[in-house]
Amino acid sequence: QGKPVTVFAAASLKTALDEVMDAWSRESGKQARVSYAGSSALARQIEQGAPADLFISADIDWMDYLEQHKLIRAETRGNLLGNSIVLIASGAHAPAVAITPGFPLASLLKGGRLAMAETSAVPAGKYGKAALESLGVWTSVADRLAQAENVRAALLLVSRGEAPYGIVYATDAAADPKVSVVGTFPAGSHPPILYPAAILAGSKNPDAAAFLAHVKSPKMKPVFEKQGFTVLGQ
Amino acid sequence: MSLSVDLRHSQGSFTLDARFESAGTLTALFGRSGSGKTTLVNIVAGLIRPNRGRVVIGDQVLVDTERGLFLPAHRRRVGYVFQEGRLFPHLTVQQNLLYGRWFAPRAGRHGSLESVVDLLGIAALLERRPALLSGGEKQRVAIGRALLASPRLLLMDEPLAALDEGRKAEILPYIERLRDETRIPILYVSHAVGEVARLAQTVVLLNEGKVAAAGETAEIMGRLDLFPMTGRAEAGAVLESRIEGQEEAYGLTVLRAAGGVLRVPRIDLAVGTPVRIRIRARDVMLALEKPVGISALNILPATVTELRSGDGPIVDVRLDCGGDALLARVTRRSVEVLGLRPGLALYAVVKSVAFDRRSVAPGGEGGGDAGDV
Amino acid sequence: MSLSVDLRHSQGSFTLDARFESAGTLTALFGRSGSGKTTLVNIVAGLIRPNRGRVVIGDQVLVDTERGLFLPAHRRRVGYVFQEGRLFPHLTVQQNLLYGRWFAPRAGRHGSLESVVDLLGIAALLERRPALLSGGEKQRVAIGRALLASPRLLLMDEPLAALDEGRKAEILPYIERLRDETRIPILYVSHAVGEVARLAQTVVLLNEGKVAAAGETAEIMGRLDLFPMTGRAEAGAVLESRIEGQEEAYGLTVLRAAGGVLRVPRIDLAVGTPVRIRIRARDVMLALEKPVGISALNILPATVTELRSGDGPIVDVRLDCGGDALLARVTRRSVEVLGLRPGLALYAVVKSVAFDRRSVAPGGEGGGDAGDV
Amino acid sequence: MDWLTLSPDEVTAIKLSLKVALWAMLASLPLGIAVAYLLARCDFWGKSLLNVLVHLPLILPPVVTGYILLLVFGRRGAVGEFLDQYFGIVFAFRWTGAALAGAVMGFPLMVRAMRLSIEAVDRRLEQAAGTLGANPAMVFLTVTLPLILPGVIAGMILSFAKAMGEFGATITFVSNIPGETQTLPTAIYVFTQVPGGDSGALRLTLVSVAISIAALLASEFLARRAASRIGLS
Amino acid sequence: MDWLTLSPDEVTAIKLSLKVALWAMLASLPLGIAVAYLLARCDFWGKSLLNVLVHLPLILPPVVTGYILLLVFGRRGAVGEFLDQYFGIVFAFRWTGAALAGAVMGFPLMVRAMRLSIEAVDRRLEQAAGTLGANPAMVFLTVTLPLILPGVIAGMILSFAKAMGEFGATITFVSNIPGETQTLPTAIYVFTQVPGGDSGALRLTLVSVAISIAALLASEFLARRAASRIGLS
Ligand SMILES: Nc1ncnc2c1ncn2[C@@H]1O[C@H](COP(=O)(O)OP(=O)(O)OP(=O)(O)O)[C@@H](O)[C@H]1O
Ligand SMILES: Nc1ncnc2c1ncn2[C@@H]1O[C@H](COP(=O)(O)OP(=O)(O)OP(=O)(O)O)[C@@H](O)[C@H]1O
Ligand SMILES: [Mg+2]
Ligand SMILES: [Mg+2]
Repeated sequence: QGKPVTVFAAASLKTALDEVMDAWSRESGKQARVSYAGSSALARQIEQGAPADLFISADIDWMDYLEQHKLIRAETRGNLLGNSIVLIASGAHAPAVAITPGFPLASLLKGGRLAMAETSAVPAGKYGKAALESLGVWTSVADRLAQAENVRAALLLVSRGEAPYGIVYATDAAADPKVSVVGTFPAGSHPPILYPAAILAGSKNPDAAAFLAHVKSPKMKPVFEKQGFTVLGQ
Repeated sequence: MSLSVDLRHSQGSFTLDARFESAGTLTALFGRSGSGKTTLVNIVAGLIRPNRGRVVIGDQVLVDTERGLFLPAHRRRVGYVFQEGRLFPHLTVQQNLLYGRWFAPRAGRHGSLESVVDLLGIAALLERRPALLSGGEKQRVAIGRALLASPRLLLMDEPLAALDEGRKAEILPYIERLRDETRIPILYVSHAVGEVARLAQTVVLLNEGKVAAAGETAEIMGRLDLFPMTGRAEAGAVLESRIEGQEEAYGLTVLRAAGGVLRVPRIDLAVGTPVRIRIRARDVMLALEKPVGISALNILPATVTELRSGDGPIVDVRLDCGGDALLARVTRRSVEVLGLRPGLALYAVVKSVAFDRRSVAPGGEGGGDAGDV
Repeated sequence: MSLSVDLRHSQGSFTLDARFESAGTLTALFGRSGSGKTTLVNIVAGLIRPNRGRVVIGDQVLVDTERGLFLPAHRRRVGYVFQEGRLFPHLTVQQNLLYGRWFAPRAGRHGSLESVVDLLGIAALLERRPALLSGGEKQRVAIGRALLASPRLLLMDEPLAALDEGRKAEILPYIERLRDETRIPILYVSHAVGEVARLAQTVVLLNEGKVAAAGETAEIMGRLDLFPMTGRAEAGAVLESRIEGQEEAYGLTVLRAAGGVLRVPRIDLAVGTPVRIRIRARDVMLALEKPVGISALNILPATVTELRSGDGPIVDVRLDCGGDALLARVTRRSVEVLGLRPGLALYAVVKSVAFDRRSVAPGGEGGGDAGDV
Repeated sequence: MDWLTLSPDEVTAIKLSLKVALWAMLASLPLGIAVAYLLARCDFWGKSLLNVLVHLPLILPPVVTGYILLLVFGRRGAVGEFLDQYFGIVFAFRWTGAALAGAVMGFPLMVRAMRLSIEAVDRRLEQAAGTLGANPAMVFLTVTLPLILPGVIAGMILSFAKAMGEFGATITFVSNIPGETQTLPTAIYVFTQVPGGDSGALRLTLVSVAISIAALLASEFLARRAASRIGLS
Repeated sequence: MDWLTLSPDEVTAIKLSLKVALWAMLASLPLGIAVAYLLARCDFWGKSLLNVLVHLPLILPPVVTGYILLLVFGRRGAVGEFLDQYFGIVFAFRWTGAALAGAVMGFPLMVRAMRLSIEAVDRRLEQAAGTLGANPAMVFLTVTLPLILPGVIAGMILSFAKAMGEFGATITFVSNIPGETQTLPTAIYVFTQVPGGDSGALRLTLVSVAISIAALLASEFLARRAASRIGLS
């Protein structure tokens, strides 16, 4: 039995990935361990020689950054999962909103704030901003934002009723009974939301590739889908 | 104003069990180190809550554990000169001095800053902080601070211990004036028998937490059996007298006591004023015949009433001097050579006289003065 | 061991400018409050670095600013009894007492814990912490701590001020023994003239930071011009004498001084031992004729050499008593009545005698003892 | 040195940070002194509870503290709703909320410093003040407070510094609204989350450090003065 | 009460947190005392710099502190490489690194508490010890140290509590590797990042609070004993 495979993964993947990992251990008898943190922190640690074998990012940018610095094995890189962003409203039974170009988001807010993850740094925020821009409503709500540290915090703001509306991942919205999804942003309104994965250049663990293959295997598809992700075929 | 104390208080293995009354305005607490003087004073000040007992000053009850009464320290208006200074380190000397003023009612203030500062010789220190003062300077500031608080009761725990004779000689008369003029009751702790005998109307002698004796200064200081506690060297008797006249030319005042006439350094008081004088046993010589051509001014006829020898060569002799008691200290050799025995008539030759104006009526009618020849 | 001090040090507006030598083993620092005594002792202890000057004890230079020499405090091996106690609050009394032991070399230890504890009467306090001690108890522990550090130099800043007469009377002989037996040099600050006169070989009189006088105790205490500083009440003269014999029956010892024979309470010393005695001016009476039938044991023929009146009714009289100087204090009235003038032959009647064994040779040959009748 | 130029948004964040930190420090001061006094001097039922409560922000991850703040002081929070309705005080998405977060996070530090100082005060001096007629409140104001000044100053600078650096609880509680709740640390955080944001993070970090150095030096100066007044040095 | 059951990973995280916090506290203690002493007592060139340095972890957002630690003590970092090569000490992605992060974050708190205590020591007692023959080192050990014990204990508990709660710097510096660097706070953080993680976060928070309460009570007990020995109470 070799050393466990060390995976650096975005924190939002925890529930699904824990299950995937358990399955792998059961099947192969090998160990894996996951360090969950923000994609940025993980990328920087990899840059500083972290003993990781596999990186699953919630953000294309950080994976690109590592690739530029030749810290991943480019040939192993692939997009693992997809996600979508949704507009949520406070309360379980909020009326649906048609998300179309120029939809009246500002007036829906009624003086309240739109909760989002940080729009220049956190992926979910960046996607949300892009979507709003392409729909032409960004300028009307730009000064009505409550930008949170991460999607979960944004969700919390809506869930607690601090903000009437928010933009979060579909995966997060599904699990909270105190919010209702009132609309999904059309896939074309923002760059595709992707979770890329790659084996790291410094990895010496022969099991890393096997683990990555396991993650990608069709058997694991339902595990991710249960959490609301779209599993991207190769 | 009278002070009445009836207390029982334990701390660690020490128990204070004190009961006394004092009608005098200055009550001296006297006793060996560790006998409970500071503890008693702290209880009167309100810093220690006694296990049980009662303290009454005048008509004000300070503590009465039975009735669950305990007046907090800040409402007792005592001026407490602590044994260890306790100056406020963050305030200047002047601010320390005036601290009590902030809280004292305007009426009832006595003593101005200037007069107290002058008396204590601390004018040059006013802007300094306590950390930069010498030991005696600190003690003087502490005395000033208590005086300027315009207290209704003054508690002084060895206030003069750190001071030189010269300074003491300046401050003692002030305390006497305070006692007589303002009639503030004073509870005064001191190891110096001289100070106690001079200042106190009432002496309370503490011994291992218990009152060994309490009463008029004259009586306590004259009791031969208390010498082990009051200290032999300063033992003496106190006589009542009246001012008979002044000998301006010599700077002397003539006093009449029951036993005869005494000459002492000038006392600035009217003829007829009652004065209390203390005569130390060690200052009294005995002569079988009336000596002549001798420098001692005071020669009183007397009769031996009691002889009491301690260990060593010394014998204390109690004399009857016109009805008053007088003490003399002589050697065993002299007792034998002179044939001293109770009933023998002889002369007491008194070299030095310490005196102290006897307060006669409440309200007082003029400054007292004191001296020691 | 000799102590040589030559210092200049300024703090705030105060300047200490002291220069003196002392050959005696006990040097008393005497002076009014704020005259710089503690400052001087602190410099000797190494707690203050003087602006400039030199302190030498025996052959060891403690400070020499010119040569840039400064021995740090912990290498001076002084035992310092501070004016304000400074006990370690986190240690028990016993731990406080033994603190200096940890650092003292085994050789050169003097005084056992038991003997010091006994002397100071603090056996019951050993397990307590200083916060629970009375003022005098603290001071006693501080004395014990300094003694048990087996110092090569003892600095005592008013060590007995907080103590009662009884306790003082027990500790004073111990200090005398220390001085004579161990021959540790002692620098002793005190306001009590009695203490100083009894203990000190050398007196240094400080006044506003300057040495007003320094020299043999006898000389300083006898100088009439220094009375304003040494304090009048305790002024007196010191005579040299030898033990002539013992009167066992009376518990007296007979001394021979230049001026005649004196009887004092028993001194446990061999016949022939030199003894120094101090006779206070206030204890001396003058008589034109030799008195008879009188309790005073000591009557010495003398001649008046100088009269000096202060303010008030008092005149200090300097006598020649077989070559030695003697002081007497009388009233102006007596001067006139007796016709006192320089040259007059008369008798000095001495009631009390304070004495003190004169150390003759280094190494000492027995315990001194002291008394006061 | 182009990267050293501050954008207008950043200038706003700096000013806001200063305001937030100052208010956090000042507003928590009276309560801090009171709590420190209670913990140092009094024995009462629930003292341990109070002690734990005070230390909680130190023990908990800041995100959790922010979450709890949101639950309690948010618009829908028990206390938040009450304060809004009766006093018109709103914390949610306001700079006041950022100040509250800073104050809460700095509170254990402030209280501890002041408590240590109070415990070191010689109570015999307070007794002396009492005998001179000062009631307990006056004793506190005229004796205790001046004597604990070094500790108070230490508590203040700790609280200020913490509020200047606080980020997790703040962003969780009041999010990150430029001009309202975007403080320096949140701005720095944002820079650290994007590739290539290092120079921006460094720039703002330098500003933050410069401000804190100034505050630190000022506090040292004040503490030194206070200490010399007490005669400690 | 199913949600209260701890998973094996969580038990590991708890044990690790305890180990990390204890080591953070103990290892920084000697340096903390030394720095506190320097700051309280000595005047030297660069004192202000040292002071700022000590306070830096308080001022900077933890993420920045963590990043700096990563740059300095990481495998590729200047100091990290040196320590690895010559002493075989590795911080990067080890529990030792988590302890280092905790120690650094708690250092300003520890130093401040001890410094306050040192400043309150009556130096005349130290002088007295000097005259009794104790050299400066012995004076410190036998007089100063016992007298500042309450401050030392306060500094220790602050450091411990901070290390127990530290998350930002830790996760940035040594990541969040189960069994190696996953401490309680990082585990809590991850729970807050996923849907349905609240009960897990609450569970671990309760554990964290319980541990810190125990530590706090122990420290109070010790401080009380120390204070009563000094005669302060
Ligand atoms: N640190 C200081 N800074 C400035 N002045 C000081 C300092 N310490 C003492 N003084 C002053 O120096 C003078 C001498 O002080 P010192 O303590 O030596 O007096 P002292 O002779 O011991 O008096 P006492 O008998 O009252 O103890 C005093 O006037 C005092 O006010
Ligand atoms: N807090 C305390 N706890 C226990 N015992 C104490 C406490 N304070 C004082 N004592 C003891 O009580 C006794 C009386 O102390 P107190 O201070 O009243 O004595 P004192 O008469 O003032 O003595 P001194 O003349 O030495 O100041 C002493 O034996 C002392 O050791
Ligand atoms: Mg006392
Ligand atoms: Mg002095």
